Amino acid sequence: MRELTYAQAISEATVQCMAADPSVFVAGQNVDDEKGTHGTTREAFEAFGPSRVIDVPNAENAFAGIALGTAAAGMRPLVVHTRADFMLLAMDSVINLASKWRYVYGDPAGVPLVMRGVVGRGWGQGATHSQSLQSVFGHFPGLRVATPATPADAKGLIISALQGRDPVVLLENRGLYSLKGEVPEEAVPVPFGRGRVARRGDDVTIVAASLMAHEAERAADLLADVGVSAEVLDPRSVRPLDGGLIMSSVARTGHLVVADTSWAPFGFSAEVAAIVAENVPGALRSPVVRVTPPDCPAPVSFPLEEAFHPDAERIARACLTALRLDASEFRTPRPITAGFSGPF
Amino acid sequence: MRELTYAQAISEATVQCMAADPSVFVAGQNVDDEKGTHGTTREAFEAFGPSRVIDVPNAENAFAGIALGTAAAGMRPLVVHTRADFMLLAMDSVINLASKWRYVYGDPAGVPLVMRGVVGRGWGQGATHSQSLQSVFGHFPGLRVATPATPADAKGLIISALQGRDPVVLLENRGLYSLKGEVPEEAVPVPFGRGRVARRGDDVTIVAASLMAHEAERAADLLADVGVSAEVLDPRSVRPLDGGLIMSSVARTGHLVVADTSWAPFGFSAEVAAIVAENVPGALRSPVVRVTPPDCPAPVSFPLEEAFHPDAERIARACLTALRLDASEFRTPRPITAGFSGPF
Amino acid sequence: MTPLMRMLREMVRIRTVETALAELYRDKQEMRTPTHFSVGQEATAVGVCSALRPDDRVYSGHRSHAPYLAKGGDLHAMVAELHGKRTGCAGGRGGSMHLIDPKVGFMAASILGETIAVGTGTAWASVMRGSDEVTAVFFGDGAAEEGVFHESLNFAALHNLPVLLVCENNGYSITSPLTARQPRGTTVWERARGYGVSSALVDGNDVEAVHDAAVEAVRLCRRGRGPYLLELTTRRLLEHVGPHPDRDAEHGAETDVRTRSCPVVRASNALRSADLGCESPDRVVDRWRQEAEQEVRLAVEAARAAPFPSTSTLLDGVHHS
Amino acid sequence: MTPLMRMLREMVRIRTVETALAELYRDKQEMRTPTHFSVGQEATAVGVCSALRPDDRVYSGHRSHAPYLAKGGDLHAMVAELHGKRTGCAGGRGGSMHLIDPKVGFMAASILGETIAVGTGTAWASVMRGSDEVTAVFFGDGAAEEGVFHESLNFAALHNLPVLLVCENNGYSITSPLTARQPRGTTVWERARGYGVSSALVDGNDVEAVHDAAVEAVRLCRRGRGPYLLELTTRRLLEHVGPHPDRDAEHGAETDVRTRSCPVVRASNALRSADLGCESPDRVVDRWRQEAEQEVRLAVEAARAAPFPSTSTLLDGVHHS
Ligand SMILES: Cc1ncc(C[n+]2csc(CCOP(=O)(O)OP(=O)(O)O)c2C)c(N)n1
Ligand SMILES: Cc1ncc(C[n+]2csc(CCOP(=O)(O)OP(=O)(O)O)c2C)c(N)n1
Ligand SMILES: [Mg+2]
Ligand SMILES: [Mg+2]
Repeated sequence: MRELTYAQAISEATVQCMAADPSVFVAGQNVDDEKGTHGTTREAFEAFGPSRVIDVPNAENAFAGIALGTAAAGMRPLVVHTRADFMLLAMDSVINLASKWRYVYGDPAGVPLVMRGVVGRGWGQGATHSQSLQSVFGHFPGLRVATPATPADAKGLIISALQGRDPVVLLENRGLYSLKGEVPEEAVPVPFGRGRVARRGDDVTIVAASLMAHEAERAADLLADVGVSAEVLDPRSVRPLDGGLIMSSVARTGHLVVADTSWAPFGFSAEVAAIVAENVPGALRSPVVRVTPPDCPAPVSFPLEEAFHPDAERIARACLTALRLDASEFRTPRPITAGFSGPF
Repeated sequence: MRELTYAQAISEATVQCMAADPSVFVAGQNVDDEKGTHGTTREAFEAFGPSRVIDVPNAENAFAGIALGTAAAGMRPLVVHTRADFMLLAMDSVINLASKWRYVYGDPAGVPLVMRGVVGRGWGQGATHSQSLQSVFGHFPGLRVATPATPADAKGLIISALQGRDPVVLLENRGLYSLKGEVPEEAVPVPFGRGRVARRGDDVTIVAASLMAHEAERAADLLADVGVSAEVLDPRSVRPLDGGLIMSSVARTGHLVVADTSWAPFGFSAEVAAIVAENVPGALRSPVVRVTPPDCPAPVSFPLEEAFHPDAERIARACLTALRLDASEFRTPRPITAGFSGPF
Repeated sequence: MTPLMRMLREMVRIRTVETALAELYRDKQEMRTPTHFSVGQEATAVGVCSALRPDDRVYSGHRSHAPYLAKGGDLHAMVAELHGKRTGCAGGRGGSMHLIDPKVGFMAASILGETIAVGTGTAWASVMRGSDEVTAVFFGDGAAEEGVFHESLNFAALHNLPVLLVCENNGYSITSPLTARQPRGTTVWERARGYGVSSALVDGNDVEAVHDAAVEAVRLCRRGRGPYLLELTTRRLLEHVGPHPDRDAEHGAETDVRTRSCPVVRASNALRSADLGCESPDRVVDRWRQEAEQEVRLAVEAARAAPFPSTSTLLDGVHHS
Repeated sequence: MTPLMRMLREMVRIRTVETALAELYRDKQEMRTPTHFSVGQEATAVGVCSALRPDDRVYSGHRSHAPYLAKGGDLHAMVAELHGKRTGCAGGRGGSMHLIDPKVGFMAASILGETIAVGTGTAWASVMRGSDEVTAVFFGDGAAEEGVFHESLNFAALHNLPVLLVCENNGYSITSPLTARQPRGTTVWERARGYGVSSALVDGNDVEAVHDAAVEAVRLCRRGRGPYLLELTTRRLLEHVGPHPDRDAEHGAETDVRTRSCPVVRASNALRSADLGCESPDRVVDRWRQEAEQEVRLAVEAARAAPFPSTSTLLDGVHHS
């Protein structure tokens, strides 16, 4: 199969959905410019022009409601936020209206409002440009929340979103845009709620979404060097969350490490741990370990930023802790600088 | 000790803090009217007048920022939201600015912005007037998030908030306002992060915040009838959360039920389960049981609403499940209609 | 029937329905949903909706009954919704603040200002789809303080969207008077001008004036010269939420003013017996009232008799399956 | 020195500092923080801040260096902040978009519009505390589209708050021109009038005009007749974020216009040698530039030499202990 970058996969999914369905349109700040949201909206603009790839004013709250209104009237908006953090301005429309619409109004048509949010990463993005909001959106019934880790899933999950009838939040870590992978040419949806086994293994289960799935795979490489076989599970969507996949893996390995870019408290890592504690607590042969950012806002300063973001090494060490193995002679991996390098 | 209602306790705390510190002021929609936010702001208005108890326009987002600005300039705003749901309009100011201020700006003075949010309950409040947002606010470092269950704690936690230097979210379930309890006359702060043993017991640990602490106590009564001794823990604040108290109780009882008014996924119940799975998983002799609203928005229709809200009976049955005891001859308790009765 | 007669009849109908519901709401306590009546404000809904086509859309905020009925929303489905019944327009799940009737293009939401954006969106969709449908959005003076009002107005004006923004200015946000919330000497309609939006201030208790202004506004919107903002001054006669007479009015000794300005009284006075053939206006209005009483009685009976939704459906319909 | 001379010197200083930083930002890649330079927009910051007292407060958005420096913010602390160093004004944690200097009452935030509300709040606090301090808030034409602008303006006008809202209209929001975002024929300053707020449109590249307008606006605010909104038209010469020349300008063949309207060039031309004694304007400006070059060189050296914050402090200061 041919390879695409994550950004190209998003772009291709968008173009294919727009070609197949004239009600799909793209809207967001600067989506029509040359950079085209990290190259994800440029092709669509070239193919369909400014009437279907639409630059919008800075008005996140109203625009979520406006897009919702178009969806209520039969359109399929794909709204792009250049930072997921800006979606905090749109919480009312998204949580109080979009997520509840279908249920509260008993409206079987629903409102297929699809929102992409870019999670900033690296180059001092700082506290307000790098937040991963999967745990917040994941809390609310009525939403679908996806965190694609691979180009194929980025494509397939956008297709599911744009073919479905539910409001969807897609969170894309900016560190992933240049990542390459095989992507089917056709528009094949990836269903929500079905996780992916990124790596098979027997000794410990690592659950990790989005960028963390890759760090977990690198951790699995490091662990392989010391004879530990780690299984890496990528949930692909956090709402619905594929609990079955997690439980059956943990039932086999007996050890669970969860790695996530959102904070531990009330976070994705809490939910995964809870699912296990609730269903197969007896399977756990060691405490669950959560590998998450420390409990502080993201700092800008380079060494602090590096210390802030969880990475392969921390995940691998967490696995060794879970397995009660000695981490002292464990080699420290070369740090990868995620995706982007400056200047801005 | 003399008894006060929950509403009176809030009122007293407010008046005492305003008397002690001229920089404290109260602001919110209709705080100055006769009803005075369920009787919690009326005394303050009478004592200090409209210059310190201030009605504001409908502008939740800006007003959070405006209040923050006054805090940055040495004032101590106590902002009242008649429904916590409306705070979703203020998420940008609260999450992107208030919670991060002290850390991101390295500003030791911080911004003591205190926000009260009323959680609606009963009489068909519905999907957008009854959300408990502790799990959302609890996710973000930099905030204090309190969920007082008793009049004494309502008073003490507000005092802590208004004497401290951190942004604080206080969530008050409307079902609690008429509840009576002993309250110290003096202004004694209740610290954040220290849970309360609402009921001692040996067989099972129930962790429950706010209104659920009372349902849990009622559940403990029901359980006592069938010979089960339940321990009820009320965390009082969910950020910081008193993990130690929970762990030592579960270490003793071996069984954990978490009851909460917020949804299970990525919720308070997930975090409590995760803390145990992370620290003392061996202590669990049965799976954790989460008693939460079902995974749907809150419906208005009376029977659906009753089925939606978790109550004593569901908590008690969950405990029996955890203990693998037969629930068949368990008596169904008389439903209490929480607090409010109509018409509006 | 003259347009005025049709509008008066609709106002009488809405007044009668709401008055009946308000009493039952208070006495029977079977409608367990916070309910905001439009008693005293009927002319805004009726005057505007009578200027719309059936395929036009209408949105409102929490004070939704009058626009719902004026747009042609199903009365039985509304009353059942207030009773939380399965036959309700939202299956009993939404209650008074979430009325919907897709057949007539109506929907209401509870959070201030939300539907200003949604209606702007449906108006945008009309343009995208090449249809000439117009969307009208009802909201209060209080909702106009929310940022979403500004953001939506800016967007609607930027794209010349066919959205008619109807600000029902009743002078209060719950118990808070306008003077506590908006700068003295300013108005919502003038603020709209700052976005290049055409606007007008109209006596919202004069149903003919409202209608005429709405006809012109809708005409402009339909021709691609929208948006348009109408500020309609009015008074509510009951309290903000619930069935009791408005206390602010009583305290403020405004009762007289309010009654005199009552849109139903005023439209009745405006009716000449000439229009009515041999009947006197009072008798005609009385007959309409009786018809509406009968209509609401049947709707209430049906709602009471209807089943509650089964708790087994509690989780149904959160997602598209 | 005349006021114009003082302002020109400050503009030359800011231009020199930012130009030097922009080059280092591009070449050295030691400042790892998204950075929005104000090159071309110096007159807004300098004209307004020169009308303020030291105890007045200034807020800005993401484009923060010029207002920070114009208000008297510590240059060394700023440069260290951009380098992420412990000696930075925010300890290296905030970066370019979160500059702060409490000693001179300055603070900046990264999310559009946030500080419009915060500044409105500090102005309110001044009133509450009976002080006559004024708060000025800098924000862009893009930020004026956010609902918080409307909500804050409404509140500031309602309470006559001493807040000076300074809209730096550079015609762009990142790459998006004003025409794609705001209704044609409308302006931010006229919109303010809808709230009863006094406002003025001023050529933001004419530092004297900005200064004079700001003096008047501040005078009114200080006397309790605020708020006031100044819309200042200007141009940025570098791209939105980062050190390269603005491509939209190049493509649009606007470069000439931009250079001719450059506020530093214009203020230099306005200087009469009379004001300068025997020196020629060029020589004077050159001397100021050299002084600033020296100043920034030292600041950069100090920033480079300064330690990074220790990772052991990663968790410090989230809460009040
Ligand atoms: C965002 C938000 N804030 C507050 C409320 C609570 N609330 C419900 S109705 C209302 C009054 C609104 O006044 P107005 O818009 O003038 O409508 P009216 O009730 O006068 O018809 C308020 C404050 C709400 N529903 N949503
Ligand atoms: C709420 C929000 N939305 C989007 C952004 C991304 N963003 C940063 S700067 C900018 C452009 C703002 O334009 P303007 O306010 O005119 O300021 P300028 O950059 O032109 O000085 C945008 C869209 C943001 N920081 N905050
Ligand atoms: Mg009103
Ligand atoms: Mg700009």
